[in-house]
Amino acid sequence: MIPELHVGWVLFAGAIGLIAIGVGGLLMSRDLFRVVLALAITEAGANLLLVLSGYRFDAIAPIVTNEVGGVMVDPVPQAMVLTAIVIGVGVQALALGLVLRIYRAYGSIDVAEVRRRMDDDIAAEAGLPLPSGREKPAVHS
Amino acid sequence: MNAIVLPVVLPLLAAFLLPSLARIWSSAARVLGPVLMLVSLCVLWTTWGEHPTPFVVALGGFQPPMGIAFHVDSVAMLFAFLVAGGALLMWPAWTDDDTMPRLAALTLLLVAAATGLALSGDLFNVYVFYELLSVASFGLVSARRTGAAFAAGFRYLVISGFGSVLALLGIALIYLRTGTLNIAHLGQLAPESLADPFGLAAFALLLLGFGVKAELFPVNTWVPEVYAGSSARVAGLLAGVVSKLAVLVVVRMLVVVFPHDETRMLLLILGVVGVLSGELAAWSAKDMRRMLAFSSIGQLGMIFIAFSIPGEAGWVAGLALVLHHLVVKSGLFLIADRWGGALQSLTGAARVSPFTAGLFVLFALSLIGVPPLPGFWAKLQLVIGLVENGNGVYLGALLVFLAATVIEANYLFRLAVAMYAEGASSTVTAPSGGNRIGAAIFAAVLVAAVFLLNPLSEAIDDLAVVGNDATGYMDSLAGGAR
Amino acid sequence: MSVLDQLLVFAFMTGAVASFIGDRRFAGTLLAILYFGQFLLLVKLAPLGYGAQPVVSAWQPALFGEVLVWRMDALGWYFALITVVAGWLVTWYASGEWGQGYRERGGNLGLMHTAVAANVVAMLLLLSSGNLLSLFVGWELVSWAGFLLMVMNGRESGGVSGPAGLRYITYATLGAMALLAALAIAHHASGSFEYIDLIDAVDQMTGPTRVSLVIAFALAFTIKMGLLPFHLWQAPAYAYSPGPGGAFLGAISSRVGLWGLAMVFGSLIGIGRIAGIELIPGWFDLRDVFMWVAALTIVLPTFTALRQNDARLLLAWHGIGQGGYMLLGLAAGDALGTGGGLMHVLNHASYQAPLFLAVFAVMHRTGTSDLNRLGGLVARMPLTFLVMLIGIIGLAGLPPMNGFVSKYLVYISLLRQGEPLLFILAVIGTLGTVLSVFKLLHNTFLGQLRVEHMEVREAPWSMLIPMLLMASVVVVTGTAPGLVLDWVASAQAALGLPVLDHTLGGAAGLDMLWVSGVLVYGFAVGTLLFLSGNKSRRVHQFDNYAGGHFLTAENQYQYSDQFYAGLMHHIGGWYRASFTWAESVVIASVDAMSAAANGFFRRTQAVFLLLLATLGSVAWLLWGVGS
Amino acid sequence: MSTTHLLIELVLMPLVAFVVGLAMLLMLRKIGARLQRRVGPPLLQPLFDVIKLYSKRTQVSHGLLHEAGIVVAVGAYVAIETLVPVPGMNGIAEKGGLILLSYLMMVPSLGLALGVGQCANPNGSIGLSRAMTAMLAYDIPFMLVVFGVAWQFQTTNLVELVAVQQAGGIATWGIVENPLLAIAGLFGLQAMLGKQPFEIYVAPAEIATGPMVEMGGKFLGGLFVMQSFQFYTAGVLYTTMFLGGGENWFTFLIKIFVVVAIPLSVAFMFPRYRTEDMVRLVWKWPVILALLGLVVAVQ
Repeated sequence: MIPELHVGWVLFAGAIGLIAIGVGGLLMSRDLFRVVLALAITEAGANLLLVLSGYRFDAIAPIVTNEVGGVMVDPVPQAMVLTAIVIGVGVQALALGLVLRIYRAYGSIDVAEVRRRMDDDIAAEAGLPLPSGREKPAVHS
Repeated sequence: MNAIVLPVVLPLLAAFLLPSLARIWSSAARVLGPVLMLVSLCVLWTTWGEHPTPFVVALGGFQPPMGIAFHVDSVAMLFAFLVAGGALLMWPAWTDDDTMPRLAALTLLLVAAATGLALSGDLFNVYVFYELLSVASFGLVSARRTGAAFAAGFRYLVISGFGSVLALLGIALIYLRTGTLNIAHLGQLAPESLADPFGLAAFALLLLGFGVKAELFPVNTWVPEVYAGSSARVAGLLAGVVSKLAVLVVVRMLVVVFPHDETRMLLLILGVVGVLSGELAAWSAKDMRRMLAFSSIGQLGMIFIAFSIPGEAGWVAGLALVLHHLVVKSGLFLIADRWGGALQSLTGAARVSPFTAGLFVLFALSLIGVPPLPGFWAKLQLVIGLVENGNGVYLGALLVFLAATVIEANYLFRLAVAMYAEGASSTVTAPSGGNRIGAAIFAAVLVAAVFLLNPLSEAIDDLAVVGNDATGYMDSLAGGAR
Repeated sequence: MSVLDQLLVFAFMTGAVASFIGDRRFAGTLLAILYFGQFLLLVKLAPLGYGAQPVVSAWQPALFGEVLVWRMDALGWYFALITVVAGWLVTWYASGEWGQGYRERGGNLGLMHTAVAANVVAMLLLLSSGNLLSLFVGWELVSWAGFLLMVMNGRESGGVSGPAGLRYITYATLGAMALLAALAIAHHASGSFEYIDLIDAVDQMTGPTRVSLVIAFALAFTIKMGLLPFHLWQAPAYAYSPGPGGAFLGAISSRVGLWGLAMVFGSLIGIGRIAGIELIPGWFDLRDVFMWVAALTIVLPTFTALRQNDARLLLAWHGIGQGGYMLLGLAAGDALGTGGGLMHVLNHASYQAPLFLAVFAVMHRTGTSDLNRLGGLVARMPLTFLVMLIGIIGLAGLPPMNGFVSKYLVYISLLRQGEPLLFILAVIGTLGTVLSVFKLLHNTFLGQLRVEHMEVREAPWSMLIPMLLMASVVVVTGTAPGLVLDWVASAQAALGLPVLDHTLGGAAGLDMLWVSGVLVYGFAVGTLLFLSGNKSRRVHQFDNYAGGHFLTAENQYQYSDQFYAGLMHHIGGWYRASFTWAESVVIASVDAMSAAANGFFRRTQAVFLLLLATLGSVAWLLWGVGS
Repeated sequence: MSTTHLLIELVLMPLVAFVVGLAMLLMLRKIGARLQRRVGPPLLQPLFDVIKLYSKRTQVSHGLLHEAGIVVAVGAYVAIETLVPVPGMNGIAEKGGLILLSYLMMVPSLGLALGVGQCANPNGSIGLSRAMTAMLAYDIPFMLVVFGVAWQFQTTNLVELVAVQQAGGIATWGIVENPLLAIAGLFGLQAMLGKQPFEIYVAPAEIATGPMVEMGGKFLGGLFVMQSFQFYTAGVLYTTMFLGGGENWFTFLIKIFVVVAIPLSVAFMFPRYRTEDMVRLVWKWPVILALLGLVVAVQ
């Protein structure tokens, strides 16, 4: 039992750690691409946690075979995680697409720069003085 | 299977088919979406009449609590109805460029996901539909293809994505404890397995995760720039319809699975801070769209406060506020399509289009809660509900709410007075015909509601009974699926 | 359908007519006739004013399980009478030349008629409200109808009316929210919105609940009435409304606050219970707070009025000050005080409206209400002068006009209760009013006639007749105050207050019939004496000599600016604009909080917040469950 | 009381007031003369003055209001005289009272102010502004005194006031019961009569007699009559409040002449104040005295 327990704890710690790394990345990245990566890492951590929530180390895979076996691993979390991963991939693709578009529009993927340019654009569209104090927004795609 | 799945399935299918269809037969693609909405409305209307009691639809033939289930009761139907109706009125304006089919497809996707969210009786199902909703809304937000739209969309995506992670963590915690994700089943198991810090932590995670879409404080920082950066109709759809679905999910969890004082208090406090921050920020907003965005944060805060009141009183107030805000804010965002710019440019706008200015005043009056407009009755329910509770925190919430209304009246009518100012020439143009008609329809609904207050109030009372009936929700499992 | 229903339907109809054909030439006349119809219906309800049972409306819609009830009692009838007569006469005033002039100046006459009619309807709905819910509905309608009337005058007021109206509506919403809170407290305590249930429940309330109920009610009603410290909105809002509208608002609109307070002091909570809430035991109770607020409201706004140079603002500020007398009497709580306070409502309406109208008649003819650009008009507009003269005597509260009678009752009440300080504050208010209204009269009608006003004509009859009618009310009810005191006594009875013992000539040892009689006698003697002298010869106003040379058309000298320079030299430093300062501090702090909220949405790291919120709420829940 | 009786009183009371008032004017001039070591005018000089003014050939009127102002100024005093009780005659004093009287006494001055206003002479207007300011100043202590007396005797009815004081003898007179109020009242009287040092609104050398600047002939005559009424009324009122009214005409006349003589004598010893100084003075000592008197009265 002890090794299994050990593995379980390690995996739990790993999941938490992944989330922590991801959150750290989200907080500290100055680069949109890194933000996307951090988000991906966070999601991975959450998925791992979800899998672990239904996993039993003393059980067999939840596949219908002719083998007469002991307890099966709960299949629901695994199915869910599969779905979550798929969704996550979709979202990440979308995010990367957006990063690309932003780069084309603003020529930068620096968080602060993009933020400033966005504020300027919105203000310019509304006909307000630009928050950054520039005369007019630099580029429009 | 049941016809009730059609409002989810049909838009979903259409969403994938539409881009191809647009190439072959563009005029068919043009009307496909609105037609589907009408179909959904019909389906929901007839189903509503058929089934007076809640029931469960098992998808793929697995009986609940196994498998994936829809839980259909009048509250769910109402929200599904609102989604279809709202989307119909806020359907993206047709342009002749190639972005249109994509926009229509995304909207269809949004509708399908939102309807699914309203009907889902299963937490993971909720998660999936929620993610689908997110993806669709990311697309819609950045559909204007300006740098600002992309950037706003990206920020929205990051917050929303992180929110999803939190929600997923919450779901994982719940599953770890109970081994099920069917909400009704969870409701049965909750008193033993989730009524502890662990379960409450799961609720907090779910609340904040789903709260991103519901404009819950403090995970609503995306709101102003997304509403300012996207088209007015998308903003109206997000503020008017989508946010309410997220509210529904959270409230369902609150009522069925986590009916504790602590969870209500959490909702209440976040709602109060939301009201304060939203209305205060709107007070000094410089452009109409952001003003409306902040105002909708405040309104959603009020809705959260309402739902945090235990018992049917909370549901009555909450539902009334939800319906009212949906109508009013959607109408206002339609006006903001052309008038969304700097507030200064709207000085004298009433002479550009007296009709639109009149509509704005009407919406503003209802938003503040001037009798006999519906907004007053909704707020009255909230106030009575809060004070009936008698508890100190609820009374504090009441005070904040009242103060916020004063601020609201000031900033809304600062704009209204400016619109009617003499001797100034506004630079704005009158809103397009479609938007004016849409806004007029919302206004007509609002005015009609004044005359139908009695039947409406009865309907809301009935809905509140259903919504607050946690045992009824759980018992629907026993009835088996249709 | 009861007579009340007929009245309300008729009032609605008047509003509908106004909104459809209000901008036609004949509209004013037609509307005046319709208002007269309303007046006749009120006359049909006159038994209310002599102790009859309340009239209930047949229409009682139920919404969200609550019923809206309309029921008119003696108090409501009394206020409604003032409202409808004010509406009638101001519309008549606007029906002729004034309305034409207003339209020519680019004003929206139809909207003004509609707004006045809407105000009348809203007031009637409010005054006949039969429970708290219909009270709130009426309250909000009155507020917003007033707002409409205030902001519609942008062109005439040069854009000032908009901000003034906005300020008003912000205050009004604050009041409405306080009322909503009061409603909620009442509903919590009594389980319904009915007055009767609340009255029953008041005794069972805990101390804090009762105090908060009183405060919530008081806040709502004092804001509407423009009592200190919530008075800042009133003067500009009323002054810059279109003429007849401003007269209507100034006459009666803000008095609904007093109506509400009368209900609170009378039936709903009772002045005795309010006096029972002791702030400093044995020394100072909640009733004293009301009385001191009232007394300060008399003094401070009156002396603000003294400094105004615009006739409209001057009158509007006095309107605030006069509200103080009403509340002072009401809070005094005995038959004399409440009688005086309630009577002052009618009296105030009867002189404030013609005063406003007279000022607007002068504006109509000369184009200005700036007291430094007028003078000597008595020779050109003698009847308008007469109206203003009667009005200011009433406003100042000097015998034999009606304003004196109501103030007299309040004075006597204070005297009997032994309140020298409040008494002297009330007197100071009267003295300040005398000074201020004399300045108004002097600077408009007396002194040198300006060259550009040499050809000014008297106001047309369409404007004069309504003004003279109102002015005649001031004289008649001053001579025979018993006419009004009958109604006041019925209102007192309806409220459950002690009833004033009165005669046709007055009450509390005052008999105005005799006083007016000897005054007429005295004036007759004075006239005889005057005529007994040698015949006099009329001379031109320039047949005059001052400051070392003759006064001529080129070289006029009218003493008007800084009229009370000597007094201001002494008290000028006491004007600190503290309330304006306090208001700006509130606005600035809301601004600061708003900036902070904006900053939150603009700058913060979104994800960081999310994380923080998550950790915070999880920790809070864990702690909450743990403890 | 029969109607005829009342009618006779209504005629008689103003007439007596006029005669006594003229005598007081004479006294004023006599006192002035004696202080300046002159002989002073003969007995009927005030009456002759009035008659002379009324019958002058040059009578300059600035308009109807100018004339009406004089009528009001005189007429209101005629009315007032019927409201103050004198020995044997109560007139209609029961129908009014102290507070009515205090306010009614503003009416003649305001009537005069209207008349002066139409004269369109800036000096007149300046005088009016000063007169109004003075009124605001002295009425505050005066009303405090009125309140104190009314509280002391628990009535505002002048007849009752007299009855109470006469029933109790000198010990119950206002001046004995509450000397502080009596002193404050005297101050007020001084200011009310518009005598030095409070004659700011006449100020002959400064604003050419202010309100009187355009008055001549019967207009000035009217003012003369008004002033005689004013002296009389002030004396009677003070006597009624503090000196127990009149038991009979002999003591009554002594009391009112003494009362009026005090301010008149004081007047000749002082120069004129400036407006603001007068306001400050009147708001300081009389008010303090009156407030102290009130404290005494309330206890």
